[in-house]
Amino acid sequence: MFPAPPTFEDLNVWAALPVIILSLWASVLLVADRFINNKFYVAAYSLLGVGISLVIALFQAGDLFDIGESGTAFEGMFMADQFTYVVNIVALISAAIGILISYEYLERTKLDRGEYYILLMFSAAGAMLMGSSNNLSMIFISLELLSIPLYILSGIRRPQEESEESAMKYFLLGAFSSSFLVYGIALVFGAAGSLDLGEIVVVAQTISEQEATQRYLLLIGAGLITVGLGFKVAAVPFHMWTPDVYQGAPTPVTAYMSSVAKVGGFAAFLRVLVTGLPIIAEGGDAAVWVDTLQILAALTLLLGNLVAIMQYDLKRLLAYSSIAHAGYILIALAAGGVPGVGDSAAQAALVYLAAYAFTNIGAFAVVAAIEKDDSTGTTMDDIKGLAVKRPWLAGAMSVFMFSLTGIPLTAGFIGKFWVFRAAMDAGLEPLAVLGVLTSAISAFYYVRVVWNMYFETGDAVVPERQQYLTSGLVITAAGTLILGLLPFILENLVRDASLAILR
Amino acid sequence: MQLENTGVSIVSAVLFSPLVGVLVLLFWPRLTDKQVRIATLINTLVTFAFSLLMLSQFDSSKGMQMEQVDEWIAGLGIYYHVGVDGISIWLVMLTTFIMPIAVLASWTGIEEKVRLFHGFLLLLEVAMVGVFVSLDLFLFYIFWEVSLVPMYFMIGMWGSKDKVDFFGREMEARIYAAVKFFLYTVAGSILMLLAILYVGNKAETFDFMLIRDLMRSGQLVFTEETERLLFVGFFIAFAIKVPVWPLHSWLPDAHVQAPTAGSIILAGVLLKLGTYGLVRYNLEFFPNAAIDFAPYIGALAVIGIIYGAWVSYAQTDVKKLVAYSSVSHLGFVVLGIFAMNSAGIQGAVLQMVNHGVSTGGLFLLVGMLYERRHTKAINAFGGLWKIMPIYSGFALVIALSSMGLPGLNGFVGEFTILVGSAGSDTLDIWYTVLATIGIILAAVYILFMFNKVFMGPVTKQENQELEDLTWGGNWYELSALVALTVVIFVIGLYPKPFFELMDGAVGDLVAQLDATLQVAMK
Amino acid sequence: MLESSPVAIELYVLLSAVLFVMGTLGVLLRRNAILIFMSIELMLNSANLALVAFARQWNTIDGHLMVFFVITVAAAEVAVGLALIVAIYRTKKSISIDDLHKFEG
Amino acid sequence: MENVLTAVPLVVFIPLAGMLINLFFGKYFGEFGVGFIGVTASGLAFVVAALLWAGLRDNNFEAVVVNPPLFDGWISIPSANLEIPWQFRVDTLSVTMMLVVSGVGTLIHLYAVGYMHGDPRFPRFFVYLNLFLVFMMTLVTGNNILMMFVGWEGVGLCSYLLIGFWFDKSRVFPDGVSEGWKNSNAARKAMIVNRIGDFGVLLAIFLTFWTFGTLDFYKPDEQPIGGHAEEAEEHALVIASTDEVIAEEEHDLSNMGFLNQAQVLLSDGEEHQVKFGSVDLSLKAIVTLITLLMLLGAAGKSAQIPLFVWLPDAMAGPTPVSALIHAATMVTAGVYMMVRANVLFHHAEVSSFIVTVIGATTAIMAGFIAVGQWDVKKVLAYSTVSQLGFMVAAVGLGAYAAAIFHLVTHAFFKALLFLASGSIIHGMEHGHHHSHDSHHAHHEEEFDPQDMRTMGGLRRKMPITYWTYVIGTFALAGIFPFAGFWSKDEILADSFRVFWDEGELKGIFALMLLITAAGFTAFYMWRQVSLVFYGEPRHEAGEHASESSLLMTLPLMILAVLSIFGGFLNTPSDLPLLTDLFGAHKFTDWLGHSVVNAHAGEFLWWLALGALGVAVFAIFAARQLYADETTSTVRITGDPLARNPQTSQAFALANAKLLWDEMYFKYLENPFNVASRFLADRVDWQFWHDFFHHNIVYLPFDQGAKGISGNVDKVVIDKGIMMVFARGPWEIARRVRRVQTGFVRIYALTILLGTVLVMIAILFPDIRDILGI
Repeated sequence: MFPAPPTFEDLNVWAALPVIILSLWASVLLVADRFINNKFYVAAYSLLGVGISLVIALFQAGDLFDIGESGTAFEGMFMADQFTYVVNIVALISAAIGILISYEYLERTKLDRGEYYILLMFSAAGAMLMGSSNNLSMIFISLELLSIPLYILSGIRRPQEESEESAMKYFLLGAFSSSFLVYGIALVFGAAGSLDLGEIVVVAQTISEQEATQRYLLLIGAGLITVGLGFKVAAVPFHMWTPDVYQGAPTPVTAYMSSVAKVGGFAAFLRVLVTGLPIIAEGGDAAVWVDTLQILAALTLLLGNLVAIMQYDLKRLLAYSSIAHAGYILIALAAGGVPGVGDSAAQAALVYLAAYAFTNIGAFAVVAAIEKDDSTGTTMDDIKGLAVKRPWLAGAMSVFMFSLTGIPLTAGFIGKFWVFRAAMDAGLEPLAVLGVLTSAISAFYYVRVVWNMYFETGDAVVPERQQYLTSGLVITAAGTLILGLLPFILENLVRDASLAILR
Repeated sequence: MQLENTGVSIVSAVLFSPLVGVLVLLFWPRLTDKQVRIATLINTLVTFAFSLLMLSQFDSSKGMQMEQVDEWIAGLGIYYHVGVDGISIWLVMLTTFIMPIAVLASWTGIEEKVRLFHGFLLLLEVAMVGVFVSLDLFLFYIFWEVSLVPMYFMIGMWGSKDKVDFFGREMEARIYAAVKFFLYTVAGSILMLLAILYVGNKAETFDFMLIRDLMRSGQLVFTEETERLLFVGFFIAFAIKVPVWPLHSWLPDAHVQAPTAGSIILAGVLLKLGTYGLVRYNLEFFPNAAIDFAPYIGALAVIGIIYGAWVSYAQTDVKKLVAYSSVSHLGFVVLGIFAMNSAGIQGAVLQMVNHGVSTGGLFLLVGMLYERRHTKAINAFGGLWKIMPIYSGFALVIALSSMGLPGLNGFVGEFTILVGSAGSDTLDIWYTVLATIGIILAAVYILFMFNKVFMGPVTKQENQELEDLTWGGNWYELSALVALTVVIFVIGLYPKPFFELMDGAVGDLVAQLDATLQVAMK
Repeated sequence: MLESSPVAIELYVLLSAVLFVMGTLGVLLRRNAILIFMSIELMLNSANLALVAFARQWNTIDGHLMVFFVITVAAAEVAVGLALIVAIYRTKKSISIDDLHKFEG
Repeated sequence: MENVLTAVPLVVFIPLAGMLINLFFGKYFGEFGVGFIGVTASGLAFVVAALLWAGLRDNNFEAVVVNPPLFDGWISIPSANLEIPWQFRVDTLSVTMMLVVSGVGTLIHLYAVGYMHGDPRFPRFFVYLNLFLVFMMTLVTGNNILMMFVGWEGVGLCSYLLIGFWFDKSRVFPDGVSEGWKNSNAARKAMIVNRIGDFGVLLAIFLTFWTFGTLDFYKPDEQPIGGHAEEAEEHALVIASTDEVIAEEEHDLSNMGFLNQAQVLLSDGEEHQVKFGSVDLSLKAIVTLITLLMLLGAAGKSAQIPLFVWLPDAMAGPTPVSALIHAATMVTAGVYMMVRANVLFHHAEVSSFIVTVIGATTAIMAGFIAVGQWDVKKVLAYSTVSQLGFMVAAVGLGAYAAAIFHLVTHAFFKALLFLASGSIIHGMEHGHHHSHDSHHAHHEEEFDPQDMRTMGGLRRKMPITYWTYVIGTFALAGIFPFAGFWSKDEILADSFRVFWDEGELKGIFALMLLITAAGFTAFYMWRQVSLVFYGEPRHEAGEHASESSLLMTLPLMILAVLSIFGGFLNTPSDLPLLTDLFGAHKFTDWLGHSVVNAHAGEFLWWLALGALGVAVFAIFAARQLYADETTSTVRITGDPLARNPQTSQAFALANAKLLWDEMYFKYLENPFNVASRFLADRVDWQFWHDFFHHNIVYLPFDQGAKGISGNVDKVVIDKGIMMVFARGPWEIARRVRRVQTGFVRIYALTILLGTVLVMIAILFPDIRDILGI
């Protein structure tokens, strides 16, 4: 009844090497942490582990490892293609920068515990796995692997009320939404009889109008999965947790979370919807969920950008901004349901995610740099006159703000360009127009940040320069500019990323 | 379609030579303010020298030339593609010429954060030259947007110290102006981004030359409706930048609040990005829509000519007066462009240069006065000619050039534009008649300003001690004015080479437009 | 009669749906964090029920496997959740989620 | 001799060199050096002009077009067929103008050296004067209408600069305006009014270009068609016949200047249709339009109704300027232009009629106003306007040669009169200073050296000035045999001819008005002579006045000689003795080589005698009214005309200049200013800038954002702009929150609602069609 035990070659372990190394490294460190008193070394070892993993991921992405034609591992559970590699790279870079910007912050707020880094690594592994899942059960497990450490990290600053509260909210709502996801998975399983995306897609594409029950199961399942993943990526109307959690969590955690949760969430989103569930609508040739996602994208764009305008706290502002940016990636996702556009949409989403990861972590890192030890000092007033006190910090922040606005020569522009292009390709012009309009609106609040830093004078005290955080900032700022100046780097990277079944 | 990579072109040297200065200013450990100024001046002069070299190599018998192509984002058909033709070369020359003047204009005016300011100046130069030389829509858009950022900072950080009453709340006027400038221009350019994306997707490349070939060969055709929408997408972005009446509301704020160098560059070059775009993209890509819209845009231009002149006459602030005069002058340029014949377009291109020189000069003059007197109110002056004869002499020449006195540069441009519009197939003769009234009005407001400031007896005690220009005392001001004046005379008396160089490019464009027009008229 | 005829798959799914809705309502109506958490467990288990039922229908082990994972993950969540509840109780002396409203806007 | 003719650019470049030298080095030279350079530059230009005259004669009077060195073109757009070169034209008309400009100019330069003595900006004055010569020469030598326009505007600029030369005078007039501002505003007024005229010239240029495809008067290698040097010798009226001759020949229009094209096309008797752009008119209509627009330009430059108002104000400039620019040369540019375009005017009957009416009306109106003036220069200014009206009317009557002839003689005697009046003013000022020095405290009142009421009795103090002034007066009044007699008579004779021979109404209209104007001329001139020179001095200044230096009186004497004999340039035929002595129609024949429609008028002895009678009568009337005893009391009692109840109203009207300025202010300037302020403050700023862009664009955006975000951050609200409006949504949000009990559950509820939304969207894709989105 069971086939012969698989060989190493069958398992194709090499393809999953980065995530395996990362998880193992984290597990070892979990134990070793007990014996390391100076938590600096835990941070350093974590960074090393992430670094090793990243190097391997880069080699894989550059086609330097021969990993076989099929590109699957672990008997089809694990998808090892260019998409996976790019997600790996982005997640790992986020993790590395997350570690860099955390150390001093944790130190000065008396939070320097070893498990912080370990949890961070585990959640990165979760995000990586989400990008490579080829099976709904994998999606669920990796999602939880991503989320649970993040719940803990948000509350790591106990007994501070804000931190605890944000962790609690995040946890309860996260669990609530994963139950939607699980139920959706169950229904899809009920309709397709398999959890493997490759088998689901066959059903999804061949299902006819007559098989009403199955069809409805599939549709409702897809809808519930959308809800579950929509929560993770903070799509409106599943976004309510975002501002509270982002504001309450320690800033480096927010920085890391804002990036890695989106990377993982959208990677899974793309895998599930574009690869697994391109259900064709009646009488059309695009997937049914295109319209649904269009609605979500439109809501997300509008709400995120409009509400962000009125924010006074920078963390909260960036939280709404991250909601808004989810909207732009949702545009790409929606475009992914249109035949022939799936691949370019996925590429656009990847480019956007990469650009966003650098920019957003950088922006939060600046906030972390100016935050005081009692976790105040992150308001608009506190950055007034920053250009005089800390010119380089202000300069970096301006770069991030311009990138988030989508001004050319920054990564943000490249991401938006790709996304709008995909939308145009897919015939979603109204959505592209909305995206462009809302990015003009976004200029309002991003520019206000720059304005406060450069044009206003303020007397807020800014913490001392922090060495590792600065290096993290340099990397993110450089990344933002380099990706903006030399977009072909990204283009080369994502060119072979291919997900689409609809051609 | 693919383009072959080429070697490095002199155009790239012009484009990126200010970047050297940016890097130096960023990373050189210790520089005094004076060294910063000198380094920037040298850098801009070197750039100007490069552009002169480029001019000397220009072959008026060829169209687009000195092109450089490098593959950039191959998957999307995006290239690093730069080059110049008879239209863009003059605007590049204008930019590289205005920049040293802007540096000289801020020689003593800028005393805070000198290094940053000059860094922004040089960055702005890269962006502006980039807009003129880029032959790829993607590249163009990048430079277009980048040009915003330094100007935003220049206005916001080094702008005037005025306060405005902003609906009950006191506010720094420069900040309001900076933000307004930024938002208006961004709002315009996003529509253009959509249009660019659409065209690029349709053509499967973003390269200007390839798209142009596709369109001319009929391989890329838009429906009437689409073409109009795309035209509007591009037009609004450009119109805000120009600014075409009634989108000019940001201009008085930005001009008045900007530091002198900022005003010079804004008036001198930045506004031309819009008019250049109209010629390069709107006319080239969407001739049918352009013909359809020409009467309406021409009407806006004419209204702008008269309205701008009329409104500037009532101003009490010298700088605001000059700012509104730009609305009027740029109205002529737009009128010339949408006359859609050779005379109109060549006049428009030359007038872009002229306006850059003369209005840039006026802002320079106002800036000098402001530095000496710390006011821009017209009433604060009077009789300066007696106190500062040399300064006033230059002011006279530049004011007359702005007024369009024959023999000076402004006239050549305005005349050619009006000749074009008078015989235009797209614009009625009445447009020309009304626009010519604008020439009368130009005399009215310019002479009003000149009389109030420079003539009459000296009544204010503060004005008695104002310092005139001398080589020993303020060589930087004098040399900037001399340079401007020389150009004013050269273009005014001998514009032939200017027209000669652009004749090929414009002739080519007009031939296309004429063909479209012939079809449209049938 | 009823006893001997096979139970239709629809009934399992119906039951699981009812349970899922009840869990959802629990989350919406209860204030006590632990009870909310229990409601979430109910939702997860309703999904488990559906999974098992479908696995049986399709005669594959995928569904069963998934159930195991769901149970495991739920356990992990319980660990984290309880820890958080305890921590909150220590600072606030309350586990009513309506007391969590430090943020606004 | 052709190589002499190629020297024509020198007439521009020599004054230019003089101007540049004085501009850059004038401050090192001192008055003598500056004056020397200025006068020399002008004098050399005259020499060149004289050489050109000789050269042209040797060249059989054939026009030559010369390209300047260095500038091988100006505006040149091959793809638009727009080719406008810098080219100098030497023909009889341009050489005439050059001679007048540089000849009179040199004398005035010389005079100015004396007049401007001691002025702190002495060098600059000569810079401006030389610059004026540069532009005036460009105007008259340009071979295309645009180059003429360069000079046209350039002289306007110099006029502006020179009127406002004393912009800094701080003397305050009784109406509270300082003299400096008056001068500056007069300068501005001149420039702006001229610009209104330029509007016409520019439009005429555009029409010309699109109609004829070129702006060249004539191409370099062609001669005017219809030039009838031979016919002119027969003193016959041959215009009608030349048309037929022209029509018979074959012409290549594409290689012709626009004047020849017009000549050919308009003479062939066929209808030609002109089509360009949106214009579709007959050639006749276009030519009428062009000429009317030219008339508008000429009205500006040559001070005709309705644009003459700047010229009286322009007297604010130093007197040599008034003489050179505002009497002898610049103001005649309009007449020059119309004569240059005589081909067009000749074929545009409607325009010619309007030109005649405008010219004649201007002549009489200005003559009337001059009667009521007190300012010695204002009288002369209105006199100039009046005489320019004569010239313009002559153009309208087709008497182009007569117009230019009058232009030349007028240049002589009007320059003379102005310079003499300058001498008077100089003398008065000198006397004022003299008396001022002796008694200090007495002179609180401001002294106006130009007010004729303060003069009187200067005949003995300034004999040379007196005698030259009287000569000038006779010349202007048209007393035989002074210059004005001949030139004015030719115009009058022509108007009669037009009426009698051609039966045109404009002829008799012009004749009536012009004769009356001539009467006015004689009257106000003698009134002036009486007030200034006769009687007793009415002011201490007059008592202390003394004759000006030789530097100033020498030009007066030379000009007086020219005013006496200038008329013999164009002696009519068939006169006893004079014709034998001076030849017949010399000037008309000479001019006929370039002005194709020039023709010699008949000498009507009865008309000449009549006009002379009118002039003499007017002089005697003035002599009677302003007798010595009256003159001596005029300062206290006012003008005799004002005292006489029959004429007092007319005098008041003349004194008030017929209220032209006031009307312009009320109906044009003031509305313009008010509208301007309204546009700028209300429309552009308050409505468009503040209201629209703030309230309509910015605030709703702001409010919308606030409404969505529900509870706006307190800090922002407190600082915020629209507290009141933002409170509303905030309160609602708070109330909503009070009903709900907890946030987390709201969040969960939202998620549930979102799920429902997603379900609806995914299960019922048709819903979009139903909702219509």
